[in-house]
This record gives sequence, C-alpha cells and structure tokens, in this order.
Amino acid sequence: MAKKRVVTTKINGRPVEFLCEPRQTLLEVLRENLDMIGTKEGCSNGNCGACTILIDGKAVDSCLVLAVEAEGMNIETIEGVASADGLHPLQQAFLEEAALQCGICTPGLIMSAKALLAQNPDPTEEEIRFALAGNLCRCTGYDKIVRAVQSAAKMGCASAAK
Amino acid sequence: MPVVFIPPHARRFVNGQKQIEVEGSTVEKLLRNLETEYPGIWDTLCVDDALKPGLAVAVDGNMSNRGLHQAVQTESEVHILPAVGGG
Amino acid sequence: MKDFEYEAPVSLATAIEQIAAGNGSVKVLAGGTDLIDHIRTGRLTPSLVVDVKKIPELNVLEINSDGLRLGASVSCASVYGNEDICRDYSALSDSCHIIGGIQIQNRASVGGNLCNSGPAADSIPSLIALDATCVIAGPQGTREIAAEDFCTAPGKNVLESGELLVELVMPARPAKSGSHYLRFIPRNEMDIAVVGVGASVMLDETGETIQSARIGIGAAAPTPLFAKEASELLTGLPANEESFAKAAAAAQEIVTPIDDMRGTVEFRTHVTGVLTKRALHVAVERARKS
Amino acid sequence: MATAESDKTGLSSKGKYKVIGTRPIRPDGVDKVTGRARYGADIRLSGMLHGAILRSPYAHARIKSIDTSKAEQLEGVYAVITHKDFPDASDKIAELGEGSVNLKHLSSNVLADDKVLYKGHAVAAVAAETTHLAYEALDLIEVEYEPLTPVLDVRKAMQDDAPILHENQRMEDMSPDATTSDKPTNIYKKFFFEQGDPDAAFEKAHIVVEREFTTATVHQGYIEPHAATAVWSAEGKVTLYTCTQGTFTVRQQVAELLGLPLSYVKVIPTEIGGGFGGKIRVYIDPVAVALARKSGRPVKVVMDRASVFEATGPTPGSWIRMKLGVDAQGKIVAGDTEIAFESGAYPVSPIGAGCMCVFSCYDIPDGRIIGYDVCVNKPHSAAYRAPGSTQVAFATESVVDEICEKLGMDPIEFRLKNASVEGTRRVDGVAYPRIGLVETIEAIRDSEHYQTPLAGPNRGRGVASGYWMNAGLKSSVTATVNGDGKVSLVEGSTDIGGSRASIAMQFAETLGIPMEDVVPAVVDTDSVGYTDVTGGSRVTYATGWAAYEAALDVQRQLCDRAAEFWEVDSSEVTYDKEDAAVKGPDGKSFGFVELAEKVTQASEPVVGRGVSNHNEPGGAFGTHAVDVEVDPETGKVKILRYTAAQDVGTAIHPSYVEGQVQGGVVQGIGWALNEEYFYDEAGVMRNASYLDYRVPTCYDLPMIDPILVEVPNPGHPYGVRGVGEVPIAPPPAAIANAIYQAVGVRMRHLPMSPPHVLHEILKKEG
Repeated sequence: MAKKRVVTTKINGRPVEFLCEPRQTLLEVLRENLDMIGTKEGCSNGNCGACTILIDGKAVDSCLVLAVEAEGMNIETIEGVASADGLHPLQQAFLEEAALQCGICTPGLIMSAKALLAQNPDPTEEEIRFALAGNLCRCTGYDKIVRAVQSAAKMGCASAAK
Repeated sequence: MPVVFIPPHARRFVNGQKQIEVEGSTVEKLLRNLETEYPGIWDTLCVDDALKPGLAVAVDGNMSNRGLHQAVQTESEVHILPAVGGG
Repeated sequence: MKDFEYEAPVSLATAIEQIAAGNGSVKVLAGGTDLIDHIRTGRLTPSLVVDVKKIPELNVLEINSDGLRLGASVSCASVYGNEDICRDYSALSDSCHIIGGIQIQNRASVGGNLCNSGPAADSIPSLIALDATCVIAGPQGTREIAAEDFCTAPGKNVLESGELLVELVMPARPAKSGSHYLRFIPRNEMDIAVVGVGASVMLDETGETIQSARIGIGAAAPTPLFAKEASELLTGLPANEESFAKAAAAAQEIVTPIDDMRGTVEFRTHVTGVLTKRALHVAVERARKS
Repeated sequence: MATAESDKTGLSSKGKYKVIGTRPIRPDGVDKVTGRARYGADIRLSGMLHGAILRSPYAHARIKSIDTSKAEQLEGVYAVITHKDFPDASDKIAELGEGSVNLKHLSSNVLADDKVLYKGHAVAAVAAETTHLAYEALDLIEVEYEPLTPVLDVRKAMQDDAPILHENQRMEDMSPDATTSDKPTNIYKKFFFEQGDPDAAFEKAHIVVEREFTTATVHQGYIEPHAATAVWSAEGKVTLYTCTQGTFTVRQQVAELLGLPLSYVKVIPTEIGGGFGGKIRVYIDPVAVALARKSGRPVKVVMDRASVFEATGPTPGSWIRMKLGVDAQGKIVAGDTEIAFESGAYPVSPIGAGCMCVFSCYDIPDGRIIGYDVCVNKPHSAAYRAPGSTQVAFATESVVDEICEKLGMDPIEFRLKNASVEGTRRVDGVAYPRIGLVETIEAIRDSEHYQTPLAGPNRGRGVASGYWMNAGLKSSVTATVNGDGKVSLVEGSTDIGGSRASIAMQFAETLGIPMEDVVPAVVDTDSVGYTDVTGGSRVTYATGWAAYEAALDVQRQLCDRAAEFWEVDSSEVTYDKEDAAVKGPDGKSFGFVELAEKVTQASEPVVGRGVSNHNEPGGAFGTHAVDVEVDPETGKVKILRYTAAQDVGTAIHPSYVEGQVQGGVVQGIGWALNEEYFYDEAGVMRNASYLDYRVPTCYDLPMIDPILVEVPNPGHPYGVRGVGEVPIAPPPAAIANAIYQAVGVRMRHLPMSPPHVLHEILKKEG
C-alpha cells in the first residue's frame, strides 16, 4: 500500500494536520479521518455539489480533490460558517425563507453562496442561479434558495462574513 | 342497505351485476352475505380470511387499511380496488 | 479507490523523470476533475499520480504582443478571470466559463481538458479556432503540435509515454478579430456538449469582409475537428448570414456523429450547422467591436 | 406568491388559528444549516466495518456459480455474503402500509438468487476494514453467469415471444372475461375498470381523439444515497441506523427477510436526504445486518450514486393509449384507455394508482380503463411522488388539449365544464367527497399569469390538471409536559420536508401554546408507537392528527390534575386554548406553564398519547399554467413562467406547503424535459450519473409561483389535505401543451428533450 502522508492545512481558521493515503479524497478525509460530517457526499463525481467546500476562498467539490493536494491550503467547511456569536446571515436566511426541505444539499449550497457573496455582494437573480448551478437540490425547486441568497445579500452578508 | 360495487373480474359470479345491495355492518359481513347468494365471489376477493394481496377496500371513497374489518354504514358504498403505493 | 502513489514535483525535469519512470502507469493530475473520478470508478488504474500544479512552467499565464501563453495546469476560473483573455481570446474564456459548474471551473484546467481528449471537450474547439499550438515536453526534449492534431481518438492523444503537456500558445490577435465558443446542452449548465463550435474571424478594416476564419467543432466526431473547408471558404466573403450559412453547410459535411444519451445523429448534424452560424455571428460582432 | 382563499366554504384558515398558518422556523433547521444534522452516511461507530456490494454486469443472466473464497482470504475482510446467507423467503406478501411487497421477490432483489434481472442487481457483499478494501475484495469474487437476452421495453415484453423474466409467472386477469392461461408471461396483472357503456357513448360523440404516448423510466433523484449501519448483538438483536421514509417498514422488511422476531430489530432513523417514494423498500439494510451478523462487528453500507440509479427503484416507463370523446358542447361523453407500466425486474408497479388517476379530473360517465403491470429487465420500479399519476396525466391532459383545439374552446373553460366535483363518480367507481379541483382551475384563470397575454415568437402557454388520492394510515405520538411549561413531542414520522414543524404546530394550536414551546423528536422503533411511512402525503394529515389527539389527552390530564389541586370534580374544569389555561369554578385558573410546573413538582407526570388511523385524507388536485419558449433550431425548451394552483386543504406552515408545490413542479419539469434512463441494447444504463441523468439545476428555472387554494378537508380536525405529491403530475402535460402553442408540434413522448422536439419540428417542416 502507498505510504501515508502527513498533510498540514488550515481548516476553518485553525491549523490541522492529518495523515492520509494518496487515494483518499479530501471529502473522505474530512468525513472519515476528521469527523467533519457536515460536508455531504451525493455523487462523488462533481455533479451534485453536496460536498462543496472553499479552498483559498474558492468553491470546489471536495470529492474531486485528493487530500494530499491540500498541503498548505486554507479550507473552509460548513462547520466553520457559524460563529460563537450565532448563525451566518446565509444560514439565518435559509431558515427564515424555508430554503431547505430535506437539508442534505444545504451545506454545499451555503458554501457556494458564501463564495458568491464574498465576490459579488449584490448579485442579480441570474448571477445567483448561475453560481448555484453546480449544487443540485431535489426538494425545493430552488425558488426559496434563490430568495434566501437574495435576502442574505440584503442583510449585508459579505461584510458579516468577514 | 350498503352497496357493494363488484369488481369486473368478480362479476361473473353475480350474473354480471355491477353493484349489489347487501346487508352487513363490516366489509367482511357484506362479502360473506354475498357469498351465500353468489358462491365463488369470496374466494375471488379473499384468501385466508383477508382481502387478497394487492386489493384494498374503499368505503365511501376512502381507502381503508382495515380491510375486511372496515365498518360500513347503511348508506355506504363499498369498492374493492387495487392497493396503492405512495411516494 | 485503487491504491496509488502520489508525487508533486516542483520542477519540470523531475516531473518528466517521474512520468517516464512510471512506464505508462502514471497519470498526470492537474485539476483532477476527470482523473479522480476515473480512478474511483476503476476506468484508470495508475500506480503513480503526478501532480503538476506546483511546476512553474505549467502555471504560466502571459499575454503580450506575441500572443497568449497558457500553462497546462492553469484553472478555467483563472482564464475567465483574466480580462485580456476575455477580450482577445473570447472563445477560450467562453469555453472556460461553461466547463462544469463553478466548483469544477475553480479546479479544472484547459490543459487537462485537452489531455483528457474527450470528443466533447469544451476547450478544444476554441483552441482549434484560436490556432493554438501545444508545447509538449518529454525525455527526448520539447516538441510542438497544432491543437487540431492533438487528439487521435476518444480519450487518446499524441502524448507518448513519459511526455507531458506544458503549455498552449496562441498567436496574437490583430485588430478586427473576434471569437466565440458555444455549445448545445440540454440544460443550461453542468452538461457535456452535445455539439460545440468555436469560431474565430478576422475582418478587414471595414468590418464587412472576412479575411480569415477558423472553426473548431466538438462532439460531432471521434475527435474535435478543425472544419478546414468551412473555415477557408469564408475568406473574402462578406460577413453576413448568407456566408455563415455556407460555412455551416460545409461544417455539417465533415461531422460523423453518433447516437447516444446526449443526442442523435440527426440532432448533432443539424445542430452543428445551427451552432456554426451562431458562433460566426457572435465572433463577427465581437470582431467589429474590437 | 399568492394565497387564494376559498370563499365558498368560508372555512379558510386565515384568522381562525393562532399557530396554524404562521411561518415559524423549523425545529431541526439550525442543525441542518450548520452541518450538524446526522444523515445516513454520517453514522460512525467504534469497530465499524465498511460494506460494499458486487453488482451484475448483465441485465439478464443465470448465475451458475459464485466463488467468494479469494475475497474471504484478503487481509482486512471480515465477511462475505450471498443470497445463501438469507433464509428461504416465502412467497408471502408483506403490507408496507403504503404498498405491498412479495418477500421472495424482495429477498431476491436485495441479493440475487438464481438469476440477475437487471444490470446492477446485487449479487454478493463484503465487509472490510475500509471502503477501499471492501471494493478491492469485490474484484476477487468470481461469478459465472449464463447471459440471457434482456427485454427492456414494455410493449416488447408483452409480446408472445419475449424473453421471460420469471418462468413461473402467469397473468392475473382482472377483466370480466378473464381466462386463465398456463403460459409464462412478463405480464403480472391485467387491471380492468368500466363504467357505463363507453363503446356506445363513443358512437354518439361529436369529436373523438385517440393517441398513443410513451414515457421513459425516471428516478426520484434524492441527493442522499441510501446508507445503513447495522449492529448485531450476541443475543440476536439488531440495531439499524438508516435513512428511510419509514422505520417501522424497514423493521418489518428486515425482520421478515432475516427471519428475526420483529421486536428484536430496532431501527433508528437518521435524517433523510430526500426520498420521494424511493426510500420505503429496503435494498442495503438487510445486507448490512447480514454482514454484521457474520462479522460480529458493526457494518456500514453506503450506496454509490451509480448504484442508486441502476439498482434502486425508479418509477416506471410506460405506454399509454388514450381515447376521449366529447359532444358538440364540449362535454366529455366517453373515455377509453390502455396503460402499460414497466414494473421492472419484479412486480408490482404503481399501475393500480395510474388507473385510478387517469380520468380523475373529469366527469366521464362512460369509460373503460385497462392496465398492465409488466416485468422488464430494469430495476424493480418503486413509488415516486404521486406514483403513476404523472404518466397518465401526460396522456389525458394532452388529449384534452387537442380536443380543446378542435372544439375551439379555451382549455380553462373546457376544464370547468368537465371537472370532477363532489359526487362525481370516477371510472373505477369511487365517488368524490368535497374536493377543490374547480377552485384550482378558477385560481389559474384568475391569476395574474393567465390574465397576462404571452407575446413573442416561438412562445406558448399550456395548462394541465392533476390528482393524487393521498393516504391516511397509522401514526403515533406521545407528548410529555415538562416542568418549564414546554412539551417534548415524540413522533415516528421521519422528517423529509419540515414535518417536525407542521406536526408541532397542530399540537401547539390544540393547546394554544407557542410552537416554539413544543420540542419535537423523531425517534426509533422502540421509542414510539407504530407509525407508517413518510409518504402518500400523509404525515401532516395523519401524524398531525395523532399530535392533535395527544394534545387533547394532555388537556384532559391537566384538567384532572387541576381538579385535584382545586379539590373540585374534574367535570367542573375545562381547558381554554385561547388563553392556554385550565379553568375551574369561581374564576379559578392555571396558566399552562404554571400548571406544568406545579404538576411536575406535586403530581403524576402528564404524558399525552395520540394515535391515528383515519382514512379520509381528502384527495388533492392541482392546475398548472406554464409559459415556454422553444428554440426552433435546436428543440430546446425554456420555462419562462410557471404558476401552480393547488387545493391544499389547510396550509399549516405555508412556506413548506409552497415548498412542496415548487419542488414537485420542478421534478415534473425535469421529467418533462430531460430526465430518462438511457439503456443500450444490452440493457446497460448509459447515464447512471447526475452528469447525464439531468435533473434541473437552479440555472434552468424561473421562480415557481404557487397559489395555495384552501378548501379544508372535512375529514381532518384542521382541514389538512396531503399536499406533497400532486404537484408533480401536471407539469409534463402542461409543458407539452405549451410547446404545441409555441411551435405547433404535439409531443407524445417523455422526455421532451431537444432531440425529440427538434425531430418533430423537422418532420413538420418536411
């Protein structure tokens, strides 16, 4: 078996070191090695977005990243979105707008939306829909999700996110 | 008197009638009473003292999971329909 | 997932050594958006994966009067995040903007899209239209090949054992030039092209006559195609719908599509013509504005 | 968004209730937006092994031998199982509340017996230290197959010379002229319903339209793959963590398949990442249990996405012949239809429901319905949101649209003229109670959408209606009143779309307390009374009713306790829900919180209990309007605007009711436009991934506007009707009708994907 590697990263603002096999995806390591189960697995081939995390501020599908590649990267997951002071405006907006039904796609959608609002604090509906196209939701028909992102943007999500 | 709507495949036991008025306070009693007059209908609809698998009873338009034990009123309509699976 | 070793060399020479030593069971990892899935499903079973993202030569992104140099591992998001590329090499930024969703675009590279050599790869028709040259390094040194000659069959290309795509070089864009890539997909995002067409045009000073054109077509044959006749017949023709229709008809002549879950022969042949017209139309509009 | 209220009944929920009709934040919301909620694959236990399943590469083959010895010898492998590890299942039919299953078929579906009947059919399973190792072990299992010719199309499967899936299957004929045959067949059952004399009625019809329709196999597409984790104890008891629509249903299936006493199987529900009917039948749960039993360690089995597509229950592909006749005034006089559903590898499909839905929206005095349940070499079909209704609505509503065109009659006017109302007798014989179809048609007619003319080339507007009967069935809850005046509400309905909220709200309403003071918990099968599946649009209706009963029980107990404190007879004490207080003689009064505290300190605990098994769920109807634009050069259809009016009874939590409507509509749009199982001739599904099984993305859609029409269900204390299922039924027909308006082609096959639409356009253009 291939030698295990030690990988040093920052996850949700804190340094994290983990041991992994080269064949383990970052998704697998987050969930299995680090017990961070908030990042979900829906398809394992980059087509549903349930495993979306941010690497250096950019949204990626963690099922398509090898954990060994994460050396030196700055990783954000759903577990790091709320703070001790409370929920992030996006999380609050998802609750108030009823933007989730089963909730399995919610962590990934919140991560994608967070990346969008960090880059574009006042997106149009079209821009929101484009930015979230890589995140499948099968329950809601997306209507309330789009409204939640619009509402979070109005709450000044980008500044709150800092 | 309650009315039993006879499913098409059982009509040959009742001279082709589509519905029959029959006495009884439960679906089971209705069917037992039918059987005395029209032998063969019970075994067409029931097995081991229960409705056959895949069949369900509807009383006054409402599907019931009580099967033969479902109570009926004097004005009730009773249908024997395919059991339905939901999503 | 099958077991494999992983290396992330920081120099091109080391990478070539590692790839050559692997004797064919090495796979190169750039964005990984295709490779990792192929390994997971067992379609590929490399013994070694060489991550090339730390090699400086593969991260080049340079645009100047000589043209564009695009390192093989530069992500799609970096391509469309570059205003100069969006302006002068629009077909390429169009392609990069529609490969996968944003999560994919943040990882996937144009070089990887080319090396994966899928018939429907979105970047290849644009590379063909923009007359890109592929720079390949290997144990025997460096060689170059035109983008339209890179792919040889579905999933196959000219890379020999031990070779690595380093960068893509595209010539400078003169005034009155424009390009566009568009594809047909059933949804509006997240699909593989059913047909994709990249077109580049150069107009005369008046913007009314086509001086030269290049058309690349994807998903309509075992490899992406350079529509040579369709491109060349446009030379000297007025830049109007009638000319586009002639090119479209010529483009339809060379496609040899298949029936599959994405489209039928009838559909792909018809849509090749439709997209050729539409790609040329937008490319000409852009050329006039440039 | 708009909420139209029924002025006919005067029973609209608005203003009538304190809690019902408000939009509180759901109790499980914070866990779900912070990633803390635990779904099926999120279970981790100490010493846990990982399971993997070997699947058939063939669509139809006989298994000659299976050799697992090499896999067993691999370091790190703890158990390998095949069908032989299950006891012989009887041919018994198990009722699963919603639908039934033949246990022998179920057992053979979970792990193949002597034949594999579809590509991806499970053949063997392994438990190993890691998932990677388990998959490596699968490669070491040697299976010898004798490939057989597959049959993949319902019409071909019905032919005399078709390859036969089950040699011992004989058609059960429900028609009046039924004959028995001893010939093996893929047709499991022929259904037959007739009312009046349709043949004579067609003779007198002014216009008759008869068309054929086909629809492709589609999947529920829930984002969370199936996942189950089993723990086997030395005394023969099982604990199973699983994402399911029904814990009690899983308990029953696992117990039956493994020959265990029902009460020795404890099923703990995780959160569930979507189901839509696809997470009722078991697939991997018995495998996890058998692996745990054999290895002596906890075992987790998680399906991969390709297996979810290839080997769980999609909903049937279909062929439908639809014939309708109308008189000169546009009144339907006769209907005649034949419907064949692909049940997949095993019977049964939702064909029975399809037969009951096909003419459900119209008063058809003379009609005939023939249905066929047919086995083909595809995975065993399962329920999917209003199972069977979408396929048949596509056929009926398309022919209705064609008739409207021939009559020169507005489709809304036609529907109002022919719509089912209270007392209308369906062709299968059932007469309707109070229903709200007409109100939904009127709501669409009066909507801003329908009143706004649609301009522009290649654009069209379509209308369609749909029906689902909804279910009642059994539910249980218990409610413990705590010393702080809040209530712990224990329920057995797994929460897929906000039902913790809708149940807690009905409980809170009944006691007049704030919804936030009710703390719901969805618990395991040992901790709550029997509860049927979260399906059939029944949870808010039935579990809500149980919660209502539990709240009444709490009221009674509080009154008794207060009577003791006051030393009066309990008949002198009443519960006032307006004030959330118990009131006695001489102005005596205890507020709910006050009494809760007092009771906890100085009396017996107050534990309310409620059960329900009511069967008047009130069928639900919806009418939809859609505007589309078609690219005439590519056949691509863009949804410009969508409005869905639905009779929702009483909207307990309007946001989640709207969400059900919007979600159902979008699934219907996916079914209409792009979703399909694409098979090659060998029976291999070529698109078993979200890449090419194209569920709609956010970028494909406009906002979906729901109109909630509230015609309270007289069969429920708060007027609840099921709402979740019916919205999926109208979209394909509405879109087909809109496409016709846009570009003049009638689409009679689903999906109406660009190659199909373009083909029709090119054909029309010659």
